[in-house]
Amino acid sequence: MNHPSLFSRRAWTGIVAATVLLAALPLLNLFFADGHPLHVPSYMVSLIGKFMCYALAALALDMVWGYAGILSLGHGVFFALGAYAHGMYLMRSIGREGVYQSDLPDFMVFLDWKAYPWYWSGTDSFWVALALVVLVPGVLAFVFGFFAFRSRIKGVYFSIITQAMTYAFMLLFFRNNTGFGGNNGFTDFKRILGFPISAPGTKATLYLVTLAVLVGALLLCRWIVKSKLGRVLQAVRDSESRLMFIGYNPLWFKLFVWTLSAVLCGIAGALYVPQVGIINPSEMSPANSIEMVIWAAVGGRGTLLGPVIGAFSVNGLKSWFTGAFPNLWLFALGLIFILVTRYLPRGLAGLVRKEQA
Amino acid sequence: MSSMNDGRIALQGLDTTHGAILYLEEISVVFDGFRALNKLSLDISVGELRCIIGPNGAGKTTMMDVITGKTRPTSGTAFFGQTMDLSRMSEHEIAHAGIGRKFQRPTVFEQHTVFENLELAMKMDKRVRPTLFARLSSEQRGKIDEILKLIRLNGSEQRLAGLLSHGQKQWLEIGMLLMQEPQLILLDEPVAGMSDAETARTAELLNELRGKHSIMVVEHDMGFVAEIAQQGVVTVLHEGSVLAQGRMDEVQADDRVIEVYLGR
Amino acid sequence: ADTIKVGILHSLSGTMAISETSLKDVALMTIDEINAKGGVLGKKLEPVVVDPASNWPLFAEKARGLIAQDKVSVVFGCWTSVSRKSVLPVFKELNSLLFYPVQYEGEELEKNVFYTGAAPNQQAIPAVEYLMSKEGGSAKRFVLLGTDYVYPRTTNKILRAFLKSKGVKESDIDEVYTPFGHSDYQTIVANIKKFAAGGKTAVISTINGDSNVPFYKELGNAGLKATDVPVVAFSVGEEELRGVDTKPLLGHLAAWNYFESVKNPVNSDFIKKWKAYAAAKKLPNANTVVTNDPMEATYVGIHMWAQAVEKAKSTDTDKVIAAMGGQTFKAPSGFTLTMDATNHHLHKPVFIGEIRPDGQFNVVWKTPGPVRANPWSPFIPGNEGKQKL
Amino acid sequence: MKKLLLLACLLFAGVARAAIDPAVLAPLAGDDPDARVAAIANIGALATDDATRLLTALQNGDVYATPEGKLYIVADDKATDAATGATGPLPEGLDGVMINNRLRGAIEEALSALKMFSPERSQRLAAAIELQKSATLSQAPLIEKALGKETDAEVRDLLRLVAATANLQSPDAAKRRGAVEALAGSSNASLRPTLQAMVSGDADPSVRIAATQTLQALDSRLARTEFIGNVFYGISLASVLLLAALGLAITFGLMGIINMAHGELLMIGAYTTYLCQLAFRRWAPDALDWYLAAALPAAFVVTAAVGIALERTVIRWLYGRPLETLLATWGISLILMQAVRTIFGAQNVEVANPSWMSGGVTVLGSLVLAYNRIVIIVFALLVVAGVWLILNKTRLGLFVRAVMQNRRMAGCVGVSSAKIDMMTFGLGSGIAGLGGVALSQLGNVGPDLGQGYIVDSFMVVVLGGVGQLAGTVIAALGLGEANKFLEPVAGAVLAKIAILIFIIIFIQKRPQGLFAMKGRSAE
Amino acid sequence: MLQVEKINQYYGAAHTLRGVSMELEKGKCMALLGRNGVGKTTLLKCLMGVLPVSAGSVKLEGRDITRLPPHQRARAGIAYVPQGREIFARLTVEENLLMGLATHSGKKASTIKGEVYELFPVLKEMLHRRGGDLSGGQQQQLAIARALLAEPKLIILDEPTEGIQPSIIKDIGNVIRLLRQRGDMAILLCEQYFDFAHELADQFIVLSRGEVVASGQQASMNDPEVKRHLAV
Ligand SMILES: Nc1ncnc2c1ncn2[C@@H]1O[C@H](COP(=O)(O)OP(=O)(O)OP(=O)(O)O)[C@@H](O)[C@H]1O
Ligand SMILES: Nc1ncnc2c1ncn2[C@@H]1O[C@H](COP(=O)(O)OP(=O)(O)OP(=O)(O)O)[C@@H](O)[C@H]1O
Ligand SMILES: NC(N)=O
Ligand SMILES: [Mg+2]
Ligand SMILES: [Mg+2]
Repeated sequence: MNHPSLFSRRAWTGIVAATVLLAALPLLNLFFADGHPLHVPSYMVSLIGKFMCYALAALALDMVWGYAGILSLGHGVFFALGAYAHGMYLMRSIGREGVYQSDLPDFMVFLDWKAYPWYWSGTDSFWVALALVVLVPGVLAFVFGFFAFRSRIKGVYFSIITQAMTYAFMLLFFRNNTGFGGNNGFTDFKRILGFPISAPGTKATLYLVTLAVLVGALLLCRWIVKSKLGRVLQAVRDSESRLMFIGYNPLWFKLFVWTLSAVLCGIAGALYVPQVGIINPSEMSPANSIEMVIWAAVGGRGTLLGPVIGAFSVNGLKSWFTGAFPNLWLFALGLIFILVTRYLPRGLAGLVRKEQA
Repeated sequence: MSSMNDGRIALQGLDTTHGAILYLEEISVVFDGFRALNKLSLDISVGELRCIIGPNGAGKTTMMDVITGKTRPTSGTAFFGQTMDLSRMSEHEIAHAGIGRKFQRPTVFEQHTVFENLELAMKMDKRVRPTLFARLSSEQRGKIDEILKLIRLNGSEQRLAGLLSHGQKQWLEIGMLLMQEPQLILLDEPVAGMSDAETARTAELLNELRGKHSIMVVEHDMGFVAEIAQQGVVTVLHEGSVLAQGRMDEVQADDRVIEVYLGR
Repeated sequence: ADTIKVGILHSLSGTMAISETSLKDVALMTIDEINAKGGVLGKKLEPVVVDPASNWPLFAEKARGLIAQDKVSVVFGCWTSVSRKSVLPVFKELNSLLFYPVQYEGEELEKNVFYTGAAPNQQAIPAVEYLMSKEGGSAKRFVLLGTDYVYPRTTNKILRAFLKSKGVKESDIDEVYTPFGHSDYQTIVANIKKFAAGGKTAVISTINGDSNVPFYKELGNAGLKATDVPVVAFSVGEEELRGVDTKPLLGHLAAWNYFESVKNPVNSDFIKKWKAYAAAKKLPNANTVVTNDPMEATYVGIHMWAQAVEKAKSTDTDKVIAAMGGQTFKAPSGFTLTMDATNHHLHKPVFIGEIRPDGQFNVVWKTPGPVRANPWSPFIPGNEGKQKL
Repeated sequence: MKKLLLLACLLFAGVARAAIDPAVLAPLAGDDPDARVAAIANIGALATDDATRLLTALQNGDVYATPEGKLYIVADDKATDAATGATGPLPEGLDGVMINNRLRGAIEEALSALKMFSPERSQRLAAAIELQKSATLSQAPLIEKALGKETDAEVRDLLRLVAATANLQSPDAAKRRGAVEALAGSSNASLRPTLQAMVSGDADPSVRIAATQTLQALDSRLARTEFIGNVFYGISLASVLLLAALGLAITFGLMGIINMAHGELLMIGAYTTYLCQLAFRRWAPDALDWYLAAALPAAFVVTAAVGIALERTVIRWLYGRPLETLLATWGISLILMQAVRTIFGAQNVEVANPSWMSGGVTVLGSLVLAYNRIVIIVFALLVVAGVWLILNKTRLGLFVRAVMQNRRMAGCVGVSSAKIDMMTFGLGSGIAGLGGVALSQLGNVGPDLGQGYIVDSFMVVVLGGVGQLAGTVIAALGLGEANKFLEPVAGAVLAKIAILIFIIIFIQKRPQGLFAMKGRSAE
Repeated sequence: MLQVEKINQYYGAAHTLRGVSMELEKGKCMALLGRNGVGKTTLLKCLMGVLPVSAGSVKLEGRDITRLPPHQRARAGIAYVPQGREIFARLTVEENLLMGLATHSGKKASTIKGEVYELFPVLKEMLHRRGGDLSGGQQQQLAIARALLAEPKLIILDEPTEGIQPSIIKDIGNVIRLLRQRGDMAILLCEQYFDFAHELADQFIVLSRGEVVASGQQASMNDPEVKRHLAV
């Protein structure tokens, strides 16, 4: 119950098989021409690349929600900040190919800015951007978490202030003057590390990197959850005050997992931008963060594979339904959510486990 | 944020040079105008086993809340040893300094197994990094096994603690307390809900611990109190302050105690 | 294949469904109409409808799906600028065609896009000129009120420059933004009232989406009449007014390139077809459907595309682009519109209408004929000489 | 000049003539804008009942022209010849006489001058208010005359201010000073530019001094008005937040259901209002103004029924798993929204304020308090009082609270928790429905209505302290006022951001919300 | 009054009650004894309907109530003092007492009889304090008072003396005696405090690992055979 039997031998086989299969997709796309029975359409590849980013975000969320019982309704902000951090680099590597043929991104030219504002400095370096991907969400989460956890804000009160945070960031980023492209955000990227961003090879590489990060994150999270720290986290979830009376300071445990989760989410965002090609403030809308929670819940919170499965299935269904039943898909999706809660209290992962039992 | 000694191994430097481990001086706790504790003064010597009795609502649990940092006193001071001001420390710091507590209503980690409950309570460096890398040594494992036997939950170590019966939870909590190896043990009604036989065993256990730890016990079971108090001091609280203090037989004969507590 | 697939990329759910749903329906109607006349190149058009759900990354995903999976020859879609920006790279990468039917801020020209809505000089500038004229009330002070995003911000930047060129002082211009979905306009209306005390004032509203209704309701409540402080809106048309009690709004204005109320045979025909279509397809509230500018732009766009395909004798993107230049179409607005080969925008007439109690518009001013678009506004420095692809 | 002419005519006009000279009318049907404006002035100058009737008809869009340029007033399928007054059937080829804002302005001006001598007090009052905006020196004699005749004190006070306004332009310094002094009690903001010009530029120093004083008085009065305005706007916003949040305070605050479909319950309430309005339009058009009286119970019943259905089918399986309710109710919310979209279309539907709720009352000279806002504030108070009474003064309320705290034990003392759950959720939903009725009077009624309120509602409930009705009220009030005092300074966007940050910081100080549960019972 | 026949109960795979039967008459008090964790609370919960039984039947005054939900059993005349008190933490003491009257109607439902205050004077003092703020013993008193107010036909007490001061335990004993003497109520008393149970009970049953291993009249309670089942 406590220990995810998910990582049983069977689960391991499943993970390895899924990884191999996922890794094969872009290669099949590259090496077999359109029309060949083994060809995988690039549309499919980019779709799954996107889902993997969502899965990483859901996994990150599950670490705080499923294990430490901290429900965040604002993880979208970490995702988006990671994406924006990477996006700054991508914007700068457009160079003079923008419509205004300036060194500055088009939206800055348009605002009559003559130079990059200070908070853009260094972002022309990929490595600086990479550091920001980790640091920006990490520092924000750390500071926010420190004060919130120190004040012993819990439960819905915490959830609501995370929602307030992401909402505030969304409004802030919507403003043109904030310097991140306002409502349009960043888009129309041309290249990454010198490689054209829409070239099949680049895409395949991004895809494989994402896969590697996802699998790596999964292993890291598993290791944490299985450690004694994992048990302390669950004790935080169940009875925080009791934990204090045996000598643990929940503050640092919560802060650790919260910050880690934010960083993972930021990395997910960073991987997401080049593959999807746009980042804009609506990623920080409260509804987007709630959707992340939904992925984790559908998959089964408190399990590691669950959220990954959840992110894939919810988004997969959404992609499929919005194309196949443009007028009815919300009924179908809504119904699925209701049925999952009603009949699969442990989410899809619970289904898998039930079969195993 | 006095986070400097978060989760560290118990401070070696507990200063008990004057022979007492706990001093409460003129502690008052006021809830919306109601005085739960009223200038309560009390001290416990090193190695003493002190029984506290008193009517329902006398303030016994509130006093323990003050000692463990759960409730901040409205006025007065509480010292652990000569130097540690409990009113300035947070719950986990106090726990870490060496005060362990069993609550009046059994509180265990219901979603964890019995084994994990004991493992979590075990005395060790309780900061984040050590916890992340912690592995049970065979010695530690042995210690847990020993306690499991003592509290008669061996065989149940993989059960979720939430599924235990009331009495079993009581024992588990005592087990957790022992894993913590605190210098001062606070027991709030340890035998409530225990059968007579279990009560006797608990008394035995406490008599064994006597001298190794300082212990404060709150109970309403007079037989049990007599059993463990032996010739030691029993304190009677009433309306938030000490009503009487003395040997068990003295206290039991005290008219005021009979009036407010024991009944005629 | 024996059909030609065309993609329709409009949000049917989420916040933009309010505006975009009817564009999807008009597109389907137009496709039916073309099919009824035998289709294009002898083949029937097959619409592929998807729902990007007002979610901008989903727009990009769906665009890619339409082009790469469904292999559509052209996509009609998008409303907000950000959704357009999000799909642009996809259309460029896969070299496909997008027809964009909504008035927008300009500052863009893409080979793969045809813009059938208005550029700022086809809507915003004429409207302000009208307000400054004697007939329009000789406004001296201006409140630029918008939703906080790129279209209003850009439009207002252009208008500010324009007003300055007309000698309006900075202190006579007030620029105010509200977040998306803002619903409490008490303070803003009170401030407009205060500002208006300083001289003849007009409000130029680029409020988009759900905020319009509360804004107009508040105007009505505060008793700000069009004769005192006229409001001209660029994103409020017949469709939006369906949700408002228009009686208190009498005389407030909107600028568009088409109004349902313009009288000409093409328009009567268009309206009749639309009403019949709505009734036949049992669209919700079929008895009260209206037409509006983006619907007309969609209609025109699809027809022009069909003509261009016929001319090119192929659906090949580059050939169709070549054939699009100079296409003309007799539009419901009563004018023959021409697609500019150099900037992919339509030459369009501009109308200014006052709101009538029945939710329609009285045309009070119009250009003598279609106006060429300046997607790169000359009022923005550095844009000179950028009007071509 | 034209105005002067008009006024002169008014002053000296003899008995009204029976009809209007076609020559005066002719330009109206034409398309020379200046000529049309002149024509209106001329018609106004006639100062006859016919002129008033024609101008009013023109204003209402009831005047039509034949292709030859003859004008008819059309009412009830009858056409009255504007020139002769003869009534007959509709002639062929009638086309509406188009008016625009400029013309409308001219008509209003002409009419208000006419109304100054109307026997109706309300008409004269309206005219005086209207003239305050635009009085010019040339109108002074006319105003003086009206003032002389005026019997009503309020209108006379107003007219004095109007006269003074007109006299500000007087070439006579003494008159100017008198006017400035007379205006010391005015709250008319549009006087500011004139006064400012006088402060710096008037030839006469004593006028300059007087103008300075008057300007100061005016400014301080305006500042006070603005302050009171902000307070009112804040209360009004608070009442909206409160009505939006109150249902949630029950379903979430009391029952612990993270009810993401709360917004959709508001929406259903609003759509019920719409349907009531339609029904009245169709079957009881005369009573249309009272459709809200039917909408309130209807909305309550409909949303409560929807709520009960949801509770019975979905939510009742989720007690004790509060976090899962988020997922299920999110699904419900998607379904409800799409259902409404399918039935009513994606577009907004029109819900009009009843006429008694449109417009507002002017206080302190220039502050308009909208009737619909006032009604909603009162309504919010009533609903809060009702909910409070139910929860705290009835046995049902006691059972509700008991069940929510300890469902199992409530069963053991004989309370059917299933029934109470159902009723409580129904009550919360029904209250959301009432909220929806109120919201329909202020904003959109569309499938997305609820989405706009859900975040705010949760913030209000949580900020107040979950399960604390009083907290919800205070939180709504606090957020409303904070918003309305920040907005003029920071703008709507930054104000909203500031509020969100404020919430985050506030919760640090009060981690259990405004009305935190204290003591052991909180655990 | 109460007839329990061969009830079985499982927690998942664990068989907690194994064919427990018992019978209790009006005006009698039955003591339920047994070591920790043998299933006493489980049995009482089954009688109250909080836990479902998988087999067997429960009858109250001849009426089969095996499948009734708790609230209907309460209305049928059972009152319950659970182990762990379960008072309504955020209701005031007075409101908690009113909840005891939930099965009544009319005026009776809103009048708290003064007797309970005589028995538990502290409750009168703390009428407006929230239940959750009371001390452990005070809460226990409140829980008993709440059950008594219901004027049940059968009262189930799960370790009612837990955490209560000696003088009040005596008072509670007196009340139980009084109720027994009045003869209109059956009392099922689960108690670890042997002497207390011995004093009050007319009859007893002893559970061990979910089974009835001994039962009889008060007189035989002190038999070594019985005591053996209670020893560790
Ligand atoms: N948060 C609070 N608010 C109000 N009164 C409180 C609060 N906490 C405790 N009290 C009161 O303080 C008094 C002391 O309570 P405490 O729990 O310390 O008693 P106790 O001696 O432990 O009693 P018992 O033997 O019944 O456990 C009681 O009367 C209780 O009602
Ligand atoms: N929810 C549960 N799921 C599984 N097992 C349970 C559950 N509740 C209790 N048990 C187990 O059932 C057995 C009987 O428990 P019960 O609470 O009835 O004991 P009891 O006789 O009342 O003990 P005590 O005297 O300690 O109160 C115990 O072994 C306990 O661990
Ligand atoms: N282009 C627009 N109206 O967003
Ligand atoms: Mg106590
Ligand atoms: Mg028990």
